Amino acid sequence: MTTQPPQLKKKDFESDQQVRWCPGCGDYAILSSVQKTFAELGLRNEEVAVISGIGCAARFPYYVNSYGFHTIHGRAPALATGLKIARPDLSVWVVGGDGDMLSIGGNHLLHALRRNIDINIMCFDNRIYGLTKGQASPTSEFGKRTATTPMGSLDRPVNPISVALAAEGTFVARTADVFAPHLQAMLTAAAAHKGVAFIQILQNCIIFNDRAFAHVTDREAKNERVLYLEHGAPMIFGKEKDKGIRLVGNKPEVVRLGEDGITEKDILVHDETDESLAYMLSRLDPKDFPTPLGIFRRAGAPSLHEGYQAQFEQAKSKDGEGVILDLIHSGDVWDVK
Amino acid sequence: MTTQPPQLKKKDFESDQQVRWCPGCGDYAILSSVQKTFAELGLRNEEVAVISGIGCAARFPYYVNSYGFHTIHGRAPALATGLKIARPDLSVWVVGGDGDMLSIGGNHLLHALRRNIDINIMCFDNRIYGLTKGQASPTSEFGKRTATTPMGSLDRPVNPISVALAAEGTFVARTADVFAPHLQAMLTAAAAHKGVAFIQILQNCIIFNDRAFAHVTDREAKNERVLYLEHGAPMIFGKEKDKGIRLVGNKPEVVRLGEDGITEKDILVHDETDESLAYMLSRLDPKDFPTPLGIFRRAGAPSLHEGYQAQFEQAKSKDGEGVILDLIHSGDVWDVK
Amino acid sequence: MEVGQSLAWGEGPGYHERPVMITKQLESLETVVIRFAGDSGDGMQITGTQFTNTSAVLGNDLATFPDFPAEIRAPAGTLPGVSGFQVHFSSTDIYTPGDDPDVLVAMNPAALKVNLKDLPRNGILILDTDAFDKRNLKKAGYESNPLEDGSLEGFRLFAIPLTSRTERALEDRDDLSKKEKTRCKNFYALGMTYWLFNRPLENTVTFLEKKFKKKPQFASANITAMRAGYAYCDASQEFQVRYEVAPAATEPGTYRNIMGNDALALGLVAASVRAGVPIFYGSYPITPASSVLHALAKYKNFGVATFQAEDEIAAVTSAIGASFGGKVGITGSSGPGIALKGEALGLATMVELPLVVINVQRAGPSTGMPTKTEQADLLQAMFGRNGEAPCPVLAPCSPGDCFEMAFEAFRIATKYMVPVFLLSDGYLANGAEPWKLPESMDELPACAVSYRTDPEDYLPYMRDETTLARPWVRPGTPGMQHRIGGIEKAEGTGNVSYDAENHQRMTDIRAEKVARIVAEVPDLEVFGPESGDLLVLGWGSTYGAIHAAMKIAHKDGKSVAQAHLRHLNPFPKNLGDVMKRYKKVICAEMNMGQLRMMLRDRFLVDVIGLNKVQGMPFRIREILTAIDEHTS
Amino acid sequence: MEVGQSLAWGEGPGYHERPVMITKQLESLETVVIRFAGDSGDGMQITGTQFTNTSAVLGNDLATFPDFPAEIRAPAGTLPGVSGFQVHFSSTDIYTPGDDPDVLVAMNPAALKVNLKDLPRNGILILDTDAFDKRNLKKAGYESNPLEDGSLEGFRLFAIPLTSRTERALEDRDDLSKKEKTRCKNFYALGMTYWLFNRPLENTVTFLEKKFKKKPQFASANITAMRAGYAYCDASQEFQVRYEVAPAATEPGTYRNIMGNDALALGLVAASVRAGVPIFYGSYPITPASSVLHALAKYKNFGVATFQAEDEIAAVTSAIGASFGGKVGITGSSGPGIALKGEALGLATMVELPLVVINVQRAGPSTGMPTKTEQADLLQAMFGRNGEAPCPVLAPCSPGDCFEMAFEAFRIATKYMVPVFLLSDGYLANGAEPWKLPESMDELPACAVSYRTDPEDYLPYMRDETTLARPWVRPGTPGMQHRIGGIEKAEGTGNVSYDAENHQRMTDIRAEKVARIVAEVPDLEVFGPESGDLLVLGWGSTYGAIHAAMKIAHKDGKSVAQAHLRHLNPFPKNLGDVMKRYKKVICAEMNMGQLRMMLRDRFLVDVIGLNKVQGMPFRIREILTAIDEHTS
Ligand SMILES: Cc1ncc(C[n+]2csc(CCOP(=O)(O)OP(=O)(O)O)c2C)c(N)n1
Ligand SMILES: Cc1ncc(C[n+]2csc(CCOP(=O)(O)OP(=O)(O)O)c2C)c(N)n1
Ligand code: SF4
Ligand code: SF4
Ligand SMILES: [Mg+2]
Ligand SMILES: [Mg+2]
Repeated sequence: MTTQPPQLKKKDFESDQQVRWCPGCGDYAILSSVQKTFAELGLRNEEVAVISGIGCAARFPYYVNSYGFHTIHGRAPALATGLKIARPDLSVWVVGGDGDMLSIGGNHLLHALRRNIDINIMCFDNRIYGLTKGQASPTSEFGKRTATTPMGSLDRPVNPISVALAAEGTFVARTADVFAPHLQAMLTAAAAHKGVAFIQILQNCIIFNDRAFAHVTDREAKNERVLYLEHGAPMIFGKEKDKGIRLVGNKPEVVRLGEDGITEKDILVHDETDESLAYMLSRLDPKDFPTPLGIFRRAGAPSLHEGYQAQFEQAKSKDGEGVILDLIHSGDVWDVK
Repeated sequence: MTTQPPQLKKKDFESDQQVRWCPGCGDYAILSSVQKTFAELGLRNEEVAVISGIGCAARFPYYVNSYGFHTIHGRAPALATGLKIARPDLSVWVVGGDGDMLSIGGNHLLHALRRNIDINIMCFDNRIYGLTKGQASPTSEFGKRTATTPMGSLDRPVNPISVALAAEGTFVARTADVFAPHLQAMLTAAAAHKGVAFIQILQNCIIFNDRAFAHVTDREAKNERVLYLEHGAPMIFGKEKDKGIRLVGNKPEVVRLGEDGITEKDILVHDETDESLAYMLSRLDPKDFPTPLGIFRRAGAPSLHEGYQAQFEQAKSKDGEGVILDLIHSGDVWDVK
Repeated sequence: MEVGQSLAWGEGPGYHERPVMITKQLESLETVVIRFAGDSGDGMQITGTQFTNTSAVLGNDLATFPDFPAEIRAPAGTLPGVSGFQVHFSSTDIYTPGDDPDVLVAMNPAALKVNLKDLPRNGILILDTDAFDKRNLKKAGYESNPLEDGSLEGFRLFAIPLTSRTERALEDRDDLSKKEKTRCKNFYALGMTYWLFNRPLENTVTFLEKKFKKKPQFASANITAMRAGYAYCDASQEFQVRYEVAPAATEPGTYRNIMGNDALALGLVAASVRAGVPIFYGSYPITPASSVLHALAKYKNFGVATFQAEDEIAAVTSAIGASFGGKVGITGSSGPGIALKGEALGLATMVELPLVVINVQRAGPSTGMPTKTEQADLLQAMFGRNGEAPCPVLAPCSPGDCFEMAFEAFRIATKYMVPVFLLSDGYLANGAEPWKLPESMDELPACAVSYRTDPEDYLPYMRDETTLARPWVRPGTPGMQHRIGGIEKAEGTGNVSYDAENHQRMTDIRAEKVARIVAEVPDLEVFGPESGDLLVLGWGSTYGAIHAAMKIAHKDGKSVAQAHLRHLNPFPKNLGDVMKRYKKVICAEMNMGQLRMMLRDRFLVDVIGLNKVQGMPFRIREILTAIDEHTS
Repeated sequence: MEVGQSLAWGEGPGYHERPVMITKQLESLETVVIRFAGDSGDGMQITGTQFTNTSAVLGNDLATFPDFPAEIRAPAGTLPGVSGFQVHFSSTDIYTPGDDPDVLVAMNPAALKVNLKDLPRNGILILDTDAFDKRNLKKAGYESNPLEDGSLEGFRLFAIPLTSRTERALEDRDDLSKKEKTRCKNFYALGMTYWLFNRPLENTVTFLEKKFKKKPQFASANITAMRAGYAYCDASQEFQVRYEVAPAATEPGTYRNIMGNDALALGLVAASVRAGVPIFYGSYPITPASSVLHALAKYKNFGVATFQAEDEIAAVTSAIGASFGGKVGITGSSGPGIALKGEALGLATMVELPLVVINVQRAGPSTGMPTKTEQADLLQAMFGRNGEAPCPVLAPCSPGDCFEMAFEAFRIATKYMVPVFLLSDGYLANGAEPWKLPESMDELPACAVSYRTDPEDYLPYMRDETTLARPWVRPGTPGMQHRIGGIEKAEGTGNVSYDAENHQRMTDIRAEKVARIVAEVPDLEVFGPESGDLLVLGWGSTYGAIHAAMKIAHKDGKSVAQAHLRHLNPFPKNLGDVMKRYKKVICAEMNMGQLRMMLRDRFLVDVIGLNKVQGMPFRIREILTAIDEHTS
């Protein structure tokens, strides 16, 4: 990232294409945060590649002034992996919906994560299929009535954070469309992370699943029912910072600071490197617990494209830069005169 | 399962097809345990359906005297899901290798698990592609040299148990090819479980990855480096039952009973219903910890085919058994005389 | 019928001249095309459907064509946000939604911009002047206001402040917000068109009362708006002419206006009931196939199991699993999703289980234009698999025919133990036509399914002498355990076989099994002279346009006939003979010549292509131009 | 050459009569086919390869055909466990591994059972009598011992206790276990064949020393066994005749015996070096394509990135991603895996990026017979995608030609910005032939790739006037940001477009771009008379069999010519003309008539099919029979 040219502004990352989401769609807010973050990261338009699958969310690349690829349903992480291996110098961002990434594309997500390829994956989770007009998605609630489940969905939802953790994700975070500063903080952290970053972005689909995340984003909920994770900090939440998470044995519970002699010292401290803790946090049931936002896990691991570079260099230093005629002439050759 | 006809024997579950694995392959032992278990479960040949993908492991159905389907690479869980929805009365068993189920088929596995369809999935994990002659699989170790990774694999392996848990698996277990009684116990428990069962079976590929699980199955290892999980029992292991797992905060550590005043009471007790505990157990690094075998998680949840049956009945009781002419004649109809 | 009596085909010398609008007072018309266009949020689909249903009950023949944006809610007022619905209604048989509208209702400048090019001079144009403000004009890309710059001259313009009139009609309704009031403007417009074409309001009144059962204030508001629109025309000086379109002389019976995907779903259920075997529909949502899944999901009291799979591969393999279990597995998608199923369809071919594969085609390649129609997946259906894997291919030719062909696909799949392709398209899927309903089960073809239960002499790959089908054995049947799979099977036993001759034999058998279906394929019928200058061949949804063109050409005395294929593999056995009876053969398809390729290969006839990939059905005049060119 | 001088074609009146073995002392032969057969564990592939390499160095022309079981280690001694390797070596040009062996080495009863039917009466048969015990006989399904029941009469039988002789030769080797000793028996057998055909041992000695560098005891054991086998023949009374096959009069140059997949991998790397653009190979293992991945994985010092993807879809999409990034994305698989790539290939067509798609075909449909060859994926390559998505299709015709055609695929893909299909097959993949190596880079075609970097007047879908290719712009290039995708693109800008006419235009352009490649496709050459009774057309790996048959037919004075297509889309421009010059045209393919269909459609010529799906290449005599039937 060169710093000589003047730093770009958010509007420099706006493309000339008209944005075509439904009025009120959460995608607008995310777009704006992403554009702002790209500018603040000091990225140049040309070094950014935004790769998406298919869905409302996946229209994203058209609206960003960068290189972009609106691929096919579910395959963006795989395509982006090829791109990043080929072009380690690019800043690669992947966008897709919950259907795109967790239904048809679940496997590519899993493998992109385990490979720790240095791409940033944003999953816009609206718990519904938007573009195809309101079918159940893999994150839709059990029993939900949709176009395809008129008597209620029989599928139990997947938890994107749990799955990303189990897939060996080295950076796994959650945020929400309307929490611009938090969202931008997550994007910035993802960009800084060496290796794959997965961000679940809770996103409102105003048409087919309005208020799916009201329990997080409503004014009251935002203050009282969200747990902002911070590495090294105790898990305290609530507008008055009066509630916290405590471990009893290996089980979490919500406690009130000040009650029963509970003080900050009793409160569980977040550790981004503890994968089992991260998993436990991903399982907190919003009925009984606040919803954690922030970085569940962040850990170092060799990243895939670096491995490629290292092997290229090693091979070249061992066998020398390849000479094709020599290669062709290797093995059991003989001469006919 | 009718009990009138005489109970079948193991050999009744042997088909007339010649078994064609390499001599010494771990698949033989698994086959034998499965056949024995089927007999002991009192299953009839005709009520069993064995569904497989492609790979050495996936040749399994040919050798079992039951209904069988050797499908295509990676798709067995999806095909079995359709079969079980269509035929809840069958006992459906799915077989595949680590490549089949975690590489190309990872997504179908994920979705079969989250749907809790009542099928029993056996993943023969030999950490290699056997049938295609020795390429890296998703469970192959980082740095492993194989036909496709001559300088060492750059992919970080997935942990099948972690993934199965995160995919909401309601029965998740691990066993090994050569531990016949344990293997049979797992199969029996899987059969009894209402909902999806996932069993990772450590399996030796003598040709392309011999002794991949020596750290579990060797005589010494088997005694000292395996933790047999039992619900409600403390996690004690070792031939002398002198070692155990203790939690410090939320972190596990290996301790010696009797040393530093440690008694059985300090030892972590296994709880099959605790999903975070199960996850933590799945993460134990064999370098520092024993390898857990047994049931990591077992929990109740509505199973998919029961949901279907319930909705069929509900629809029929609400709208009456469907009458096709009435359905055709419903809506805005008009008569032309 | 007299072509001259219609608005669209009035008075002019022929199809290729734009017809002139009749301005004098005229009460009776034979056929009218009306297009409702507005913003996606303006409710044009519902307005069009209401007009359609009312006309249907009146006894008109009908065809409709909805055309909506790919976006759920494209930004209001923009060109991509325009949604349209065209209704063709008539007192005689019609076959298409009409080439161009006689009447255009445009609710905003964008709708005008997108649609005006199709309205013939002298056509009726109804506009909402309230929507022609600066902002909307700019969004639609108008430099000047068409209401003022004279560009609408020559049209029969009714420029009316629809929005404010609607608001006025509802001004005493305190229970509604301003926004809720203005949202009724589509029903105001509908009321106007009801007056214009002398339609009763009752049907829509009943519909609104039912739809808004839980919010009766919306029902009454829309009804009031509609009545106001009707009353306005009645009272206004502007509207001097009112048109009558008499009922069509339709075959007696009970009718229902039906869209292709709904008919398709019903056809599958009907076959399932007829055969006594429940269906399993494994699918993954995709435009324009999703509504088949939505429809089938409602038929749980018929034992229909619908499974929204994680992807198209799981959709088809789950269906194969269900077929293995003895249900009839069905899977449906559109082009890109079908591409994903290729490998599994090879498996279905190899294991010889019944399977129905529905492709509601859309414009390709790749994601293409998801909301636009095309017929370019025929060769994919024929060859989109590895190895020699022939499948029967069927194609319905109208929305109502989707019922019949879906039934047929089910029947062939179960009778021959084979995966069957059913090729519909976006135009059939969303287009609607009056469908004459079967009155009794006897009107439906026989469709008997039997499972083998006798272990005596049983072999998994033994064959029925006539059909070459292998026996269908349900797991659970004692003594008949067997194993199938995608590796080549030994004849008879079905064991794995790498034997050279066996592979050849099994390949031949699989081909022969499909070929034998020809015995049941009805001979191809021609519409028009038994021999002559020109044969126009088509398949699928082009039927209507070709048929309508044919009628006009026959009137013009052309020596041309139509033959339409509903069975694409195998072809009807007389196809070759039929083709030989004409000097020239044209194959009209919404692709670049796929059926044409199959015909040329098979019959070595120099079939001429009439091809179009524009996301839209043929216009009648395009067919007529081609007929003209190739006949004397 | 004299056909009569060969063992296989000796003395008899023609190809259809089985040749008679020459029993008298004979020193010189023109051409010999030897087949090594044994259990999978017996090392037959290595034995065959050694014989091949030694013969290559001697200067014989060569062709080989390995035939191994699908199982990794099928149970020892069983029929499915038999592994075979056939070498055809000659003092004149040869084109196939030979129809049938002149010499069969069978290491156990199963190998005898599987292969004996191919050995002509009077053929040389070498057996290991030690392996003919009761257990092995039973496993092979022999009721009686063929060594005793007279069923081997008529063959030139050498029944030798190979195992015990090998053991005896190594009896003083205390550093080896008994099992390790007996495992050397294949080299004992090799030694015998070396004596029989008068080959030097040095080559294999060097090979063994290199192979077992880390375990020299195995090297020396095998060498000892080989020498013992050689010496035994030399000494034994049984062996009276020894044959000479002189070097072929080959074009001067440096040669290497190469298998198709290795040549293919080298061709890709060579093109990459020539173009100065590294390749990215995204693939998922599958027989018989895996070895391309294995080979390329070794070329990291050429900057070749190989990516073992999680499945075939990720393989192709990752390759598309790499192409977007400015590398040349390549993906390879076999039929079932190619079926999975269809959707993504539509995407590649739409975004117009270079991509090479390799299909090493195997017998289908579905899983089919993974280790057997076939050519039945041609129409899948042409049409296995939704919508109109034409791609160029190339096919190499021999193992060495895989190099050239892989290079050509790379060149066309980058020059025209288009996905290109390269259709190899299992026979080419594993078969080997001496390949004359290029001596300098100038012998390779030019292959220049340039990225556009000038933002002036740049549009993502602007086009080169000649090729119609759009410019390739690497992300990272300032001022040229653009967005591509699978939705139809507006001409020029590449923006999303649902416009009717635009879709037609873009569809036409994509087709035209592929059609224009014809300008670079060399005219089809015929081997044989310029016109006449019969033309035999083929493509891909059938070349050798057709060519060999042609030579015989020409000798027989037949009016027949061969033309072989390496470009299947677009066809060479003179193809139609060539076909017209012959009274009849036969199309020989290892499928049920796929190229034939394309030819009939395109040229309306009644092309006759010579088709075979038996997992095996054509035999020369099958082609000859057909020629006979269709010529006078
Ligand atoms: C292969 C394929 N299958 C299905 C579709 C249809 N399709 C488009 S988007 C989509 C799902 C959209 O849901 P999601 O990914 O959650 O995105 P959202 O629209 O909610 O942002 C589907 C099923 C497709 N385009 N391609
Ligand atoms: C679509 C497809 N891709 C690839 C293959 C080739 N293939 C067969 S089995 C296999 C992997 C085998 O590994 P695993 O699943 O671990 O089973 P194992 O042989 O080790 O038991 C592969 C890649 C195939 N048959 N089909
Ligand atoms: S349908 Fe939902 S997700 Fe899609 S654009 Fe509209 S509001 Fe957003
Ligand atoms: S290759 Fe490995 S997994 Fe396959 S049969 Fe042989 S030993 Fe077993
Ligand atoms: Mg969504
Ligand atoms: Mg494996």
